[in-house]
Amino acid sequence: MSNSGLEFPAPVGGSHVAAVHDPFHGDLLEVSMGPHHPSTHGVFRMMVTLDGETIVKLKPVFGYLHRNHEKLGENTSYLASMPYTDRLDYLNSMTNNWAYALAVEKLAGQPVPERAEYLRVILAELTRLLNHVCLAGFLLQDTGASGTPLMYAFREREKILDLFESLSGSRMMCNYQRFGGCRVDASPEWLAGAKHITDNFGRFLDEYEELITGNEILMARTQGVGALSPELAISAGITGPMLRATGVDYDLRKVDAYGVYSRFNFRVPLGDHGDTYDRYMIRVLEMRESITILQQALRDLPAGPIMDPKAKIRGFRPKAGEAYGRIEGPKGEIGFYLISDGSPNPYRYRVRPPSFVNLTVLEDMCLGQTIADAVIILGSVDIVLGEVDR
Amino acid sequence: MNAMPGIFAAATGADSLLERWPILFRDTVAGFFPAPLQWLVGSLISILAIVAIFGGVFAALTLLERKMLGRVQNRPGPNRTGPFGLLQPIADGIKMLTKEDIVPRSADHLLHFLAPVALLAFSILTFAVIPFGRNLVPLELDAAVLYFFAAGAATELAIFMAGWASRNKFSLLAAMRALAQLISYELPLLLSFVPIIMLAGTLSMTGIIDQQAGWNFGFIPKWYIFTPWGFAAFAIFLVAALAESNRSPFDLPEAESELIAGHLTEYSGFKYALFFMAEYFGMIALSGMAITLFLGGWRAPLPFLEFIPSYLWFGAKLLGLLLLFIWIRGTFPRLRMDQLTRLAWKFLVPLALFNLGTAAFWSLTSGWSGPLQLARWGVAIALVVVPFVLLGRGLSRGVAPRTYRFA
Amino acid sequence: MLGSGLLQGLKVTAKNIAGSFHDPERLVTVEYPEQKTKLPENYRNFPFLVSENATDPMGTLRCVACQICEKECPPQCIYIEKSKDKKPDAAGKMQVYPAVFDIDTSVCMSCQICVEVCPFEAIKMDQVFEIATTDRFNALLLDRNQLAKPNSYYHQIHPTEAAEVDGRLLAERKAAEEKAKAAAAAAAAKAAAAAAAPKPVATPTATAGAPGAVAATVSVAKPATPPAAAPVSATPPAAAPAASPAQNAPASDGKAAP
Amino acid sequence: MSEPATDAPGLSDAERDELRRHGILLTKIEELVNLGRSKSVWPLQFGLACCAIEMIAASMARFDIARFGSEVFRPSPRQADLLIVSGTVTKKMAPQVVRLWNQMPEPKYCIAMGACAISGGPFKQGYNVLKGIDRFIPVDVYIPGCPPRPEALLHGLIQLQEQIRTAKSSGPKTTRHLRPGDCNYPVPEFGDRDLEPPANPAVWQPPQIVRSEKA
Amino acid sequence: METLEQIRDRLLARFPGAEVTLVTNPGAAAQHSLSLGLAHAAAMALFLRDDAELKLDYCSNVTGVDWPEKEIIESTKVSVPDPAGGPAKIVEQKTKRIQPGSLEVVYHLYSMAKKHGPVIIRLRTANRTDRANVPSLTPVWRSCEFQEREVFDLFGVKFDGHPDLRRILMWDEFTAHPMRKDYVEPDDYEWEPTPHGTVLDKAKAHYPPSALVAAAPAAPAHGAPTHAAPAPKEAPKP
Repeated sequence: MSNSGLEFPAPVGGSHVAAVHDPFHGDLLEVSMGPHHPSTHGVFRMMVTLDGETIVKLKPVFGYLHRNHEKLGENTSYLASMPYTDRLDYLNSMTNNWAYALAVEKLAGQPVPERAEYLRVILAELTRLLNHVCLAGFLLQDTGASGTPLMYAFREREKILDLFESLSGSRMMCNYQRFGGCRVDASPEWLAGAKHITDNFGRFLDEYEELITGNEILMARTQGVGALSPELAISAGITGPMLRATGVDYDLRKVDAYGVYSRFNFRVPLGDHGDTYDRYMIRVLEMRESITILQQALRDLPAGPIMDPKAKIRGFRPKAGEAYGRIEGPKGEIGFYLISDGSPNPYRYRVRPPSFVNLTVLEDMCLGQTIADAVIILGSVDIVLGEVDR
Repeated sequence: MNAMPGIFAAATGADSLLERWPILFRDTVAGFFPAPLQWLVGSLISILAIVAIFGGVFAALTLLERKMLGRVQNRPGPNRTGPFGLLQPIADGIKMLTKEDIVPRSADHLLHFLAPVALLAFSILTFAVIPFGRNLVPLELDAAVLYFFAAGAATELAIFMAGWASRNKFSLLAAMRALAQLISYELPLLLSFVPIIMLAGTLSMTGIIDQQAGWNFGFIPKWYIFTPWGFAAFAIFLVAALAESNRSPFDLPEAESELIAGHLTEYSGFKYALFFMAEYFGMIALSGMAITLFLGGWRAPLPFLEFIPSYLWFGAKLLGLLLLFIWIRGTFPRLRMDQLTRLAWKFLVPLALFNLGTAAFWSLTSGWSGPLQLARWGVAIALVVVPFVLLGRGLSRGVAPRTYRFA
Repeated sequence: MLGSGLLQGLKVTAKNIAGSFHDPERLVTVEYPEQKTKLPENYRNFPFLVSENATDPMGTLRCVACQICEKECPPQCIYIEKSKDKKPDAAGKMQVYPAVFDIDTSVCMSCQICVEVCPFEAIKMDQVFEIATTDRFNALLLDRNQLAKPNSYYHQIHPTEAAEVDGRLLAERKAAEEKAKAAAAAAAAKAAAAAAAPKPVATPTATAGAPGAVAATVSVAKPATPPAAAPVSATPPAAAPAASPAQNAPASDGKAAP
Repeated sequence: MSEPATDAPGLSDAERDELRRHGILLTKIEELVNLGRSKSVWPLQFGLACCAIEMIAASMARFDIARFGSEVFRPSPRQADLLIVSGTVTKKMAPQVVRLWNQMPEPKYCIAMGACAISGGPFKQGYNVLKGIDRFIPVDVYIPGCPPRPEALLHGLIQLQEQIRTAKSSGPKTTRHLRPGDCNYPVPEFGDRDLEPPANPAVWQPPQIVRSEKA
Repeated sequence: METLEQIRDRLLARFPGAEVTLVTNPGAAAQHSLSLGLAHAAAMALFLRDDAELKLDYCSNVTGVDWPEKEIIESTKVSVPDPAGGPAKIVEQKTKRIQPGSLEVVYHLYSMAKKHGPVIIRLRTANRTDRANVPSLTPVWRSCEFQEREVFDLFGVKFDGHPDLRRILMWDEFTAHPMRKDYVEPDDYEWEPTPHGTVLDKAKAHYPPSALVAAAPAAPAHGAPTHAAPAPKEAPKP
């Protein structure tokens, strides 16, 4: 079939859609699934060129929530940027805090006491549960399940948010970690509450999987949709559950073994098709692993100070130099790259956002699929606009 | 002593007062008018009755849907407007009435205005032939079933008119989807009631209901749903009815998550309310049809329950079916367009055709009795289940739960 | 068999429908205006200024307008103007007080960093969240009178934290008084020794330059010995506060001058 | 009905209460319509940032905005009557928000939820952040907080319902959609550094607050 | 993983003409980096990715850094011979030197195959105005595509060979590069209730002329509820 003069710009990813020329395929329909769209998880825009319902070209457009996080970071002190990290990926404030605290501690060579390290692992795994439950809910909402799975997911999320609120003071914006430890110690009642929620979470997951995982409509909608090859995933810098769904074994908790993760034994689930169903199942299996980590961490949480006594809150001036710290956030590798010139404000404050980089292959996954699939593929990438646009 | 059953009989028999009062009322009112006008006044009264009752049922249905969806999702649903939220539909109605009606400049004004009107008109037309009670049939047609599906089929035109007229890319996509979906589900809908016409031998609704009179073994009513081919036909009819009334999991034209609000994107205020009303009327009409064909219309399920008036039985069965629709809406995600049409053409139509065979076998072997009766049921059930399993395996070939390795 | 997954899904939703009528786990709604969720003690919304007693909130503000919170506030939503005169605070020392103390609640991100860095326990986080207004310019810019709330209110919303803070303040005040007494006793001993020394040199007993006599214990403070507890006023740039603020390490105030 | 119906001639409030005791309910069409409108406020399914997650949480099982008749989050602006601006309005997004506001049919209401929508909030000094949505569209209820709790959103919604219920169709406090004048709010264009015009003077009239020079 | 010096030597051996310098990181993290010359940058990156020993197949982070012109005052000790024959005095001579500014792009490379990293490479542009070009590494690592577009959008570094170099975060009609140190934001400071420092100066432009003439006697603080323009106050001396 000769190219009918309608030049389809070859997508960078290399997966080509042959330009079909026959009378049925008339002119293409350029649709903007614009900044205001029910299922783009916030203000994200996709300029989609449709041939009937099949997607021929998809150009993502960002910037509608570019809140200048890095410029503000360079004009305020290190401590003042901590509450801003809550608003990066506003579903997982604890992991954002930890990534920023880790980077600054690496920059200043600041030790962290044992109990604080355990508390950080507990809170990060609780955030991972919260994020993956929300993802499953939003993914089902995109496939059209009128909110029921999302309501069950948010019912469990509220319990975890109550934990964060009673510990740090705010449901979503915890601002809990400091350079060299944590701000508030976890009381025994809080630890008992956390233990209760972790033990019951398994029961909720079983009921949730019973409702969703075996559902033929969901399997038909998501299996084989938006497949991603391991080589393209590695080259495109995909990290997190999306990468492990393609079968690449790369989990920073095992690779970097930061914090005290080396003391817990847990497994890393790997998929082999790399399609939307695998991405959903990997996150469900990761939730079960997080429950085992939480139970181990809650069991042997040591006593002791939660803040390094020599750590300074105000007037914190790390020596000139630079540091890149990264952790395994629920959406992938979230990293902070800081260049300090000795003054209380960082010279360069850079956030490495996992969902922004994971979107690089959105076009390659969506080519040839229908517009209904593009919505689910975007949902399975699990983006949060606060982090994508920074 | 025997007077007691008399009164009881009077109150319960086919011609008890409870049964005949609507007809008495209509005839007395029509009586005031000169003879040539009487049939006109009579039909006007029944039209008014249908529109009033089912307008109220529509309002109650919106509230029932929101409260039932709430119960599915662990929340109580609207309960602050009036006691237990009963005035919520009235509040919605008032707000919709007093809303500004925006017509986009580039829209085709005539079609944009006609679409909701046409959709509502065709939906109400189908109510003319549904028997709501023993003698509560608005229009006694002997080809009633044919009329019902003829009127029902016209709604596709109205939805396409709405999608096309609003000159909006998303509603254009929705209009294309609506056409493909409604036409491809018209076939299983029609094929699923052909065996009933075959066995009942008549196209008129009252005739079909009369065929389902009586009980075997004293308490199992002779409804068509309690026969193997009848149950299969009922299942196909239900799935096709879901698709015809654009209900989840087949609400592709009005798919919130993909096409904003589908063909309704450019409608605001009262026109949007008309679309809402037409969708619910379509749902009520199809449920009424399912009740008449499979669940014995207004017949009571058990002999000693005959004293309850027939239209209450019709109401109860209607409520049951509507709750089933809402329950399904609260649970299932949405199908994709190609899966939807593949389900219709490669699964439902072949199954419906097989069902014709089983119904034919069923009617030919009606004479078997004793041990042959068991054989008859066994073969009939096999004729239903085997194609279902084979076609089902073909449909879900690439789709299966997976196991995962751990690193 | 096709459809078994669908039936399982229906079973789960049926369990939820039935459960919502009797099982509290299946009906989790808190009907907001009538029932209210019990806020945990650590909950924080917008800051408020702690005043010692309820009768005269403006007079007994703990805040000494040291403007540390104004510098440290991430979105810079606090505006303080020092007063020119001074007034005695709880411990009797003459302190500056804030003539203007505004918090713009339409910018505040309720991150409680001002509470963390305040050396005088003068600002705490409130728990009032029902403050929806129709007028943005006046209602959302809280000034000193709207912010000041008594210590008893602080005890009411954050009981354990308030008790701990009061304990620390009392301990600090006691320590300050002992030191003042010890310093006074040492000064008296030195004065006696100086008096016993050669008579003719008349010891100049000019009253101390320190602003106002320290109320209860110290007699006339000698000009030579600096007042024992230097008033912790972060008068920039060099005055490193002697009494290290309770919470955090002595902050070197060489930072950005206002 | 609690306010004295000063402008309406005829029955004063006391007489109306007297009649009500005798079981006669007297009301004006306008109050009935306002009551209907206030009890069924359908918000637009439109979320910007973190406050959108709290808005979603408010529509979930625990806080259940459905009780107020508002769980129908209509995706299309044509069927929505309430625009909850939940999150940071950046300068790149401002034209879209104003266009959405223009597409909504009257009577429409706007809630500015969260510090960012009211005044740019913590991101106020950013170069791409609009300092509050009330520079371009009129806002009925401001809900401060970063993010405000779901109950705070419900409290704001109750306040809005109260506003709608007591809306007047004539006299000084007529509701916005009945006032004369063009109800189309100009959509700002993208300039080379900022939006052209940076604010809509018809809507944005800040009072003058003078701060002194500080050391 | 080999040390950075070994990598540098192998690079120099492999690409004789290229200049590869080791940049030490004085901070506690001790993450040193290699600064690559622009001529062979793309080829060296390809080598780093495909070398069997290194296999750096994952480019995690691409960051733009703006180094504006800096005035460096070097005080060199010069011994000035005393004309009166006394001992030579040591005099501090301050020489002002303008260090030319440049834009720098930093790449953090990791290996998913061998699970080691990070190897940090830096590319510097010639200057900040007309010759701000850097060879794009998107053909080598696909993850640089969006991040390089962001560096172009916010810093103005033009990437040669990038498949689709457009603005990614700011709107297309935007002309400036906002993350540079010398960027001036547009002025919308009409309502600033709590201004400090630079924000106060910008807010002053919107004060009525009467308020700017700070001669009037001290008026009561702003506390007046109606926010009418209170009479101006002169600044309280610290």
